[in-house]
Amino acid sequence: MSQALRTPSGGRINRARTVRFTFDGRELTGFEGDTLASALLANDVHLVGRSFKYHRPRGVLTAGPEEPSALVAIRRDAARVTPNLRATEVELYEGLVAESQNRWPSLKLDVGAVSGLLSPFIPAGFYYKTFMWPRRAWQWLYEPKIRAAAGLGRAPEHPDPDSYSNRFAHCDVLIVGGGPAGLAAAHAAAESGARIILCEQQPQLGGSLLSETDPGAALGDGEWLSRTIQGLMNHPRVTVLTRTTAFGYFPHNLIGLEQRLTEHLAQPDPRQPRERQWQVRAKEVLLATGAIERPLVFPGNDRPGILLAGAARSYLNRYGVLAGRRAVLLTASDEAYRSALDLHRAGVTIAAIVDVRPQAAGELPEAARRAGLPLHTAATVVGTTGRLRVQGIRIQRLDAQGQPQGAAERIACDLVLMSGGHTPSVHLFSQSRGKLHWNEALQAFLPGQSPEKARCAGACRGIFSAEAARRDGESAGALAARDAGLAIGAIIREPPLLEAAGAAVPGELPQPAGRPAIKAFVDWQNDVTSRDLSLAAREGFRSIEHIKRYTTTGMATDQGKISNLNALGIVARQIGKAIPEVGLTTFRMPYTPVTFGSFAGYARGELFDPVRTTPIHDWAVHEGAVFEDVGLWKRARYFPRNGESMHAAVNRECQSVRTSCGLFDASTLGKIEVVGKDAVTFMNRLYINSWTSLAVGRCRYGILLRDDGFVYDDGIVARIAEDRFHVTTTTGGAARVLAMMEDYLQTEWRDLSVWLTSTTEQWAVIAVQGPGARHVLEGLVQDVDLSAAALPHMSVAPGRICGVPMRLFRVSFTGELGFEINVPADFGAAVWEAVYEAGRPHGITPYGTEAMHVLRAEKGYIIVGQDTDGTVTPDDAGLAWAAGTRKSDFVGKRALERPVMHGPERKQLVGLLTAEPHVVLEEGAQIVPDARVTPPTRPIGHVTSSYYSATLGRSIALALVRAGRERMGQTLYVPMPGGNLSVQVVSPVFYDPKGSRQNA
Amino acid sequence: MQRFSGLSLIRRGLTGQRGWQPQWRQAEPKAAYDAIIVGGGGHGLGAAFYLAKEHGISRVAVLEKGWIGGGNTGRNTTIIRSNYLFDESAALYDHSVQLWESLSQVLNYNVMFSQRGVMMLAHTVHDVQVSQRHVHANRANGVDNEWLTPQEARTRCPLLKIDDIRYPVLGAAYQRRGGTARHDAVAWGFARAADALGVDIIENCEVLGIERDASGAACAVETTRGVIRAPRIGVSAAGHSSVIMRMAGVELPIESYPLQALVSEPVKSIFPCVVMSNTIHAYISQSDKGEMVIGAGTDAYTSYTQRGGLHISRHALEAICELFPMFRRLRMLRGWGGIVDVTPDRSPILAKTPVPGLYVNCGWGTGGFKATPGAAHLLAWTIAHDAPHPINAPFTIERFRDGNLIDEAAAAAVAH
Amino acid sequence: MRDLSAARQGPYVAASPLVRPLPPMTRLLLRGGSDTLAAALAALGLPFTEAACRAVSESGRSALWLGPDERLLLAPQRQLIELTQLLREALGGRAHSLVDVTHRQCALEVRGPQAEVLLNCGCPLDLDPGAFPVGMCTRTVLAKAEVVLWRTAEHSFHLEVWRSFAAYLSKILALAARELTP
Amino acid sequence: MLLISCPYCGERPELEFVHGGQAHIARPGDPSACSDQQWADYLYRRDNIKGVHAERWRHTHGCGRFFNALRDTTSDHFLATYKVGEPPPAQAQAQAQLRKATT
Repeated sequence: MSQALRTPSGGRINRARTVRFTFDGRELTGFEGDTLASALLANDVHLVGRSFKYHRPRGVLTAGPEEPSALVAIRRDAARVTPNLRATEVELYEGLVAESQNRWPSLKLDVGAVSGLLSPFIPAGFYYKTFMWPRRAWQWLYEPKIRAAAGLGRAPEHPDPDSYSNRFAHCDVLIVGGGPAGLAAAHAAAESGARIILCEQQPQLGGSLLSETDPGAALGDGEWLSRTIQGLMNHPRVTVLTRTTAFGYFPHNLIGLEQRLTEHLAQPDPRQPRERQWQVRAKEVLLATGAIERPLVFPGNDRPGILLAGAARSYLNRYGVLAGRRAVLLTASDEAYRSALDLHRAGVTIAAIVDVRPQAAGELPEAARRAGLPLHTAATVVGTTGRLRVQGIRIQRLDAQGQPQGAAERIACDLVLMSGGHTPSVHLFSQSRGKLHWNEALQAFLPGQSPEKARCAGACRGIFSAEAARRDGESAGALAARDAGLAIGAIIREPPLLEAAGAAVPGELPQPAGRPAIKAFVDWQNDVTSRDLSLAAREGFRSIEHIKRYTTTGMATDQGKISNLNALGIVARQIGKAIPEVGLTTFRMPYTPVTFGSFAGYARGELFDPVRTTPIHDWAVHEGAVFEDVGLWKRARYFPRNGESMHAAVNRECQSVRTSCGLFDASTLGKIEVVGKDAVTFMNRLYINSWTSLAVGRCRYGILLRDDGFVYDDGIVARIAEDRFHVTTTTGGAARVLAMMEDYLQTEWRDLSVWLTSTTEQWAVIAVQGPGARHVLEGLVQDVDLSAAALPHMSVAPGRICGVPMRLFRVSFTGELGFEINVPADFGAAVWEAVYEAGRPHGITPYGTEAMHVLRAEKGYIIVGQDTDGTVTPDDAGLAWAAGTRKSDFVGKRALERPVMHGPERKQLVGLLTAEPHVVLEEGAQIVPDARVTPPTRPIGHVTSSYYSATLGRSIALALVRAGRERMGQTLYVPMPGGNLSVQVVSPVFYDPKGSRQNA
Repeated sequence: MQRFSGLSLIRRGLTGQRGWQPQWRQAEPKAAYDAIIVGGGGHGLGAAFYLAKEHGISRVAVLEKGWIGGGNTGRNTTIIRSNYLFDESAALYDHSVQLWESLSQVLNYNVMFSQRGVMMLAHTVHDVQVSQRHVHANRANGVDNEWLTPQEARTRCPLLKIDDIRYPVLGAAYQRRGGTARHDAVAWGFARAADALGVDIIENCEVLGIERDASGAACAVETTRGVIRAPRIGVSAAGHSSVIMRMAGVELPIESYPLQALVSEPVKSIFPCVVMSNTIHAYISQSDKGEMVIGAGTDAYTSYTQRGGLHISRHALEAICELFPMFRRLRMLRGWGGIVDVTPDRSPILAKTPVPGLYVNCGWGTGGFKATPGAAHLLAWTIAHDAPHPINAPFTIERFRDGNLIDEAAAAAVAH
Repeated sequence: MRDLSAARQGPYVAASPLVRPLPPMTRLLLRGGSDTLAAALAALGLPFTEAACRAVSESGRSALWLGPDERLLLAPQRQLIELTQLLREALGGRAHSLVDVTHRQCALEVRGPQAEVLLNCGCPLDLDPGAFPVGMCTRTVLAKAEVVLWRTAEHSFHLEVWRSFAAYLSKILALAARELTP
Repeated sequence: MLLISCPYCGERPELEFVHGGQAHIARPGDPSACSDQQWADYLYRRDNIKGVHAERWRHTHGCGRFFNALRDTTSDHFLATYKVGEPPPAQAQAQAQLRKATT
């Protein structure tokens, strides 16, 4: 049986191209231009999925993105599995593999369906009332069971191999929706020369017109659709994006678009991303998002074979598919009669038209009568039959009060069409924070004013007929262009008045009193029934937001597109309020679900964040360095030789620095050139140190606080000229220190004539440290006398090295005789290699950040961010000596004057020596004064830095300890899982306390 | 109070689930109460419950501008943990975790507290130092927190990618007692239990002013539903704390920022615990319903719009896709924003105020949900005793003047 | 002793159709008041304008407006000493800051009819010629890197990027270029 | 992502800016003359206005300038931006008053 329900002709599918696909392993065919849903229906397949809670058999309900029931997983390969896709949106391609979800062992025979039998005992919110005893059982029994049952499709378990992309775009007018209103709007706006982006979620433009057998007739202009589309496609200022959903309306007219590029292709081009996420900034936004048909709420309204009337009409006219052979139409509006008439014309038996209204006198009902279709007015549906497919409905007459009376009549059918009227799609408008107001005639919320530059046109503001929508779009388009600042020629017609298209009052169809416990569904996917909503109201939930959360209505993957208004109607009746008084739940982004990958876009792997490397990086890679991430930088942590452990490598590196010479890449240190006649004043106000006395050519260790008094950054500062400082910062602090400086300069000290320039990346910085450093450089450096007399510790001199201009610093972060060569970055690699070559006779050894940390710790030099944590003052860190004593003010000074900032109980930086010299403490380990204390206790400090010092042949540690400096010599304890370790408090300077080596 | 149980469900199931009473009354405001709580979130409702249950003060009104639980209580990612660094914080949050552990039974309302474990990833050497300091500090102050190697982390969460990523996972701090709960249920459970003890829960009642008597003490609140008198007024208004407290002339060191969160479409159970990465800003767990619940960051600017920028949620999903590349094909179902009230040291204020009879509970920033029962319990205590409980004694307003900050943010100091 | 004065090595730049690295050039960052900037540009033979986000070029020398008190001066390689001299004399006692940033950043050229589209893969600015005309220049962001973007012709952009971001930036552009139909 | 009008460069996307907190909080000229409370207020106390609020932005990835803005924190819409040292534009403040009155 192949496409048994396909019409012999008609529709917009390409009958010349047969497409093969499988559903749950069953091989089927459809045509190019089909959706999975239309192809399944063509093959008379109505059972497509199972519902979330009761595992009820479910079929296709709609023909669009509002579909709550027909959800499937599409599998391209093991890694390319996408769950929860709507069959009504999935475009058919050759070899498509679709699988149903949330069923076991099979779709037809689903064990989960037993929950349906339990349904009387598991109403809305039942889980809040039980599963509480015994207490622990929630954890190991109930929750696992609930979790096993929950969820719809399966998440893919392999990394997604596809790529995703991003794009920013700007336009004068963004038009959302390519139906009659959107197309007309785009056309009108384009005439003004406006830059336009038109996005349409479907593969083709046309919107509702695509479901007309003759769009021309609907518009009274046969050529309009094709002509307009052609015009837009060829227009240089118009960008048309199909398969593109506007998913979110963000502040200041930023709209998020998701464009699906390859999902509809059998063989996607591997270079093309699967999806592209657009961020469009529009001067004006025009929403032509159409309307969504509303189902009717009656017992058993969820069986496969029960469709929205408009959907069935789409399947017939657009896809050439008969959704059934014998149909019943349930309606409360004239519009839905079109479906019955079209299906009748196509040869479907119309067993009945059941119109809830007392009478149906319009043009369309008359046409139905003329066609001899059996028409029952003032009637309601009280039940349906059938299990995996609807087999019949039971209707009952309504008396003058609208109450069911008399005997129910059964009508056999295999297709039920229902229509409760249309609900304008105001989602995006509402996201823009636009106000909605209730329209009694349309029984719908309509858009009012938006605080953003946005307007609506067509069905999304209640103008339903194609022709009226087109005219509405035309004027709206011209107005949008005008408001975007363009000259418009078109005369703006008055927007057409809203037409009172009949609609059922949202809520449940009239039912006999004391009716049996049959389910009338409001939210198809989450299995929320009218009884659940009544229960929530009975339990005192009044806010619609509470009812939504308690019953989960509107929280399924369709986000209530078809259920919200009916839910409102039922609640309103239950608590005796009018619908607008009950109010509406907030519309949240996204309009339809959006792929995570498209948010991430290019940001993955090495492009997740920039990888910053220094000019010497490649050399380090070649030397087999192991790197660590510091901010965005990759820094060489150590240089293992022939399989050395980190420990061994670091010991070796440290020893060479102490005994001969080490080479270190310090290029990542932040550098700021502070220039101007008030430079010294600026530095005095900012840093705690005094700079007035710093002579040109000399350096000083600077400490920077925030105005809260805590250490923020530190670094060597060199005076290059009277009016010029070369300031260095920590690697991580480079950007924030510069920002802080600019802040004070631009907003507080605007009296100062000073300018700042980041030179972090201008200079490659090569540290040469160790007793042999001078010998290594002697052969390379020009124009600088390296002698201790001419270039003492903490001084700087301009010069050249191997003909390359440099700033040569005589500084040491290791405690050894040391130099830091600053050369222009492009020369960094060459100079580094030259120094390395020259150093080899002297046993020069490259060392990494780990050895650097050990060496500085041996000298008791702190690392800001490791030995400080944002709660440490200069005095805590033992750096009070650095403060300029005669300065009336500097950043942080006032905060330091608060008593608590120099109380006796403050944590102070000290050294620790373990009783057992080879035990290396864990960084972050806590410190207690008494060996006997056991948790819970309040430690008096913690270890900030801890290493094995090869030089000293034992472990060393720095720690912040309460009143630490008074505890010199005391024994304290470090509680570890294995027991306490005893440590002795000592000076934080472990090596060469006199500093004779660095002054050598 | 109508008792909830599996049996009651079955019994009422036989009669079409009729006969359930409202979970709380639609109370009309009375002229006066013994105490008023401003703010009908989990914190405020819980405070009213504990006032009635533990301090015998049941003439209490909870005033909610909109619908209860509609603020941050219903807008967060439901993560619960107590492995904070400083002893003061750890004590505060662990007090809460201890109350969570029996909350369903105490309230006879299943709040679905699930101790699935919270894993906080370390991606850099500096992260490792900070995380291990937390682990050691927690071991000392009696809060469970353990260090996992990257492999151990992946064993606990098999989908986690630990290498071949921009910032490889170097380890993780793991708290077994941490987890998640059903956020709405917390508000409703507290409301129902408080209501049963006589507390009036008054929704759609916005506070317009706070009146002070001759002595300067707070004595009444003006609301959209009239003036309501009470000698003790507790303010638990999260993002709106500054606005409310200013009505009584109290200025706070607080700023309110938009915070976003989002969920994916529901998928079958696949994610066993909570995973957080403060370095690349990823916060993720799976709800009982099957949705992946993901926390994004705050926007840079203060705002009361309950709406954030697209680039913020993009950033969050970049991080999720980097750590869990199989989730790239999942889809965002729903995103939303809350207003978080942030203090300079990222620790809350839970204290008496300079105005007699006025108490404040605010500044929870992004961490308020986990603290719900604890904050509620301590606020009730502080109101009942007109003095703080030892646990919340350090969390004063004055600490900012005196410099006794409890700086959890700074302690996780930025990399060197 | 080796002479390395010619041993320059710029950062890695990923190749892609629309993107090419520009040859090394001299870069100076000049900051000061309007008079100072005017005097400096005059000395360089460049017209002065206070108009924001505009670049001026003359015989291989360019001055890019980066801020009201900030100009990025670009000139051919090996003009550093000459230019510095020139400016020192021209500016004499005027308060200003002149800093050599020749090596701090490098330049890429993005050229082709699709240059705008390519840049918009990560640059949030409106690059339509109407909004970003030839001669406009500004600091901005591209993906997660800061760049100076300068439109030198309808289909040609000059990008200045800090050297450690060059690899990242060029890789993003190369990746995005794959989507563009040649 | 907001659209922010830099007084120097014109309208630019938020991605180019860094928020600088509440505006018009001057650092006390003589800090040592401040009480602890006054200093704490300077450091920490913020109006956190629900409504029109003066704040600082820096066009960090643009011209690098700090400037001030009036923004309504209930809608995130800007009423005005102005340079450091300038008072909030009068007409914008008038609008602000109007808003306050009407809301």
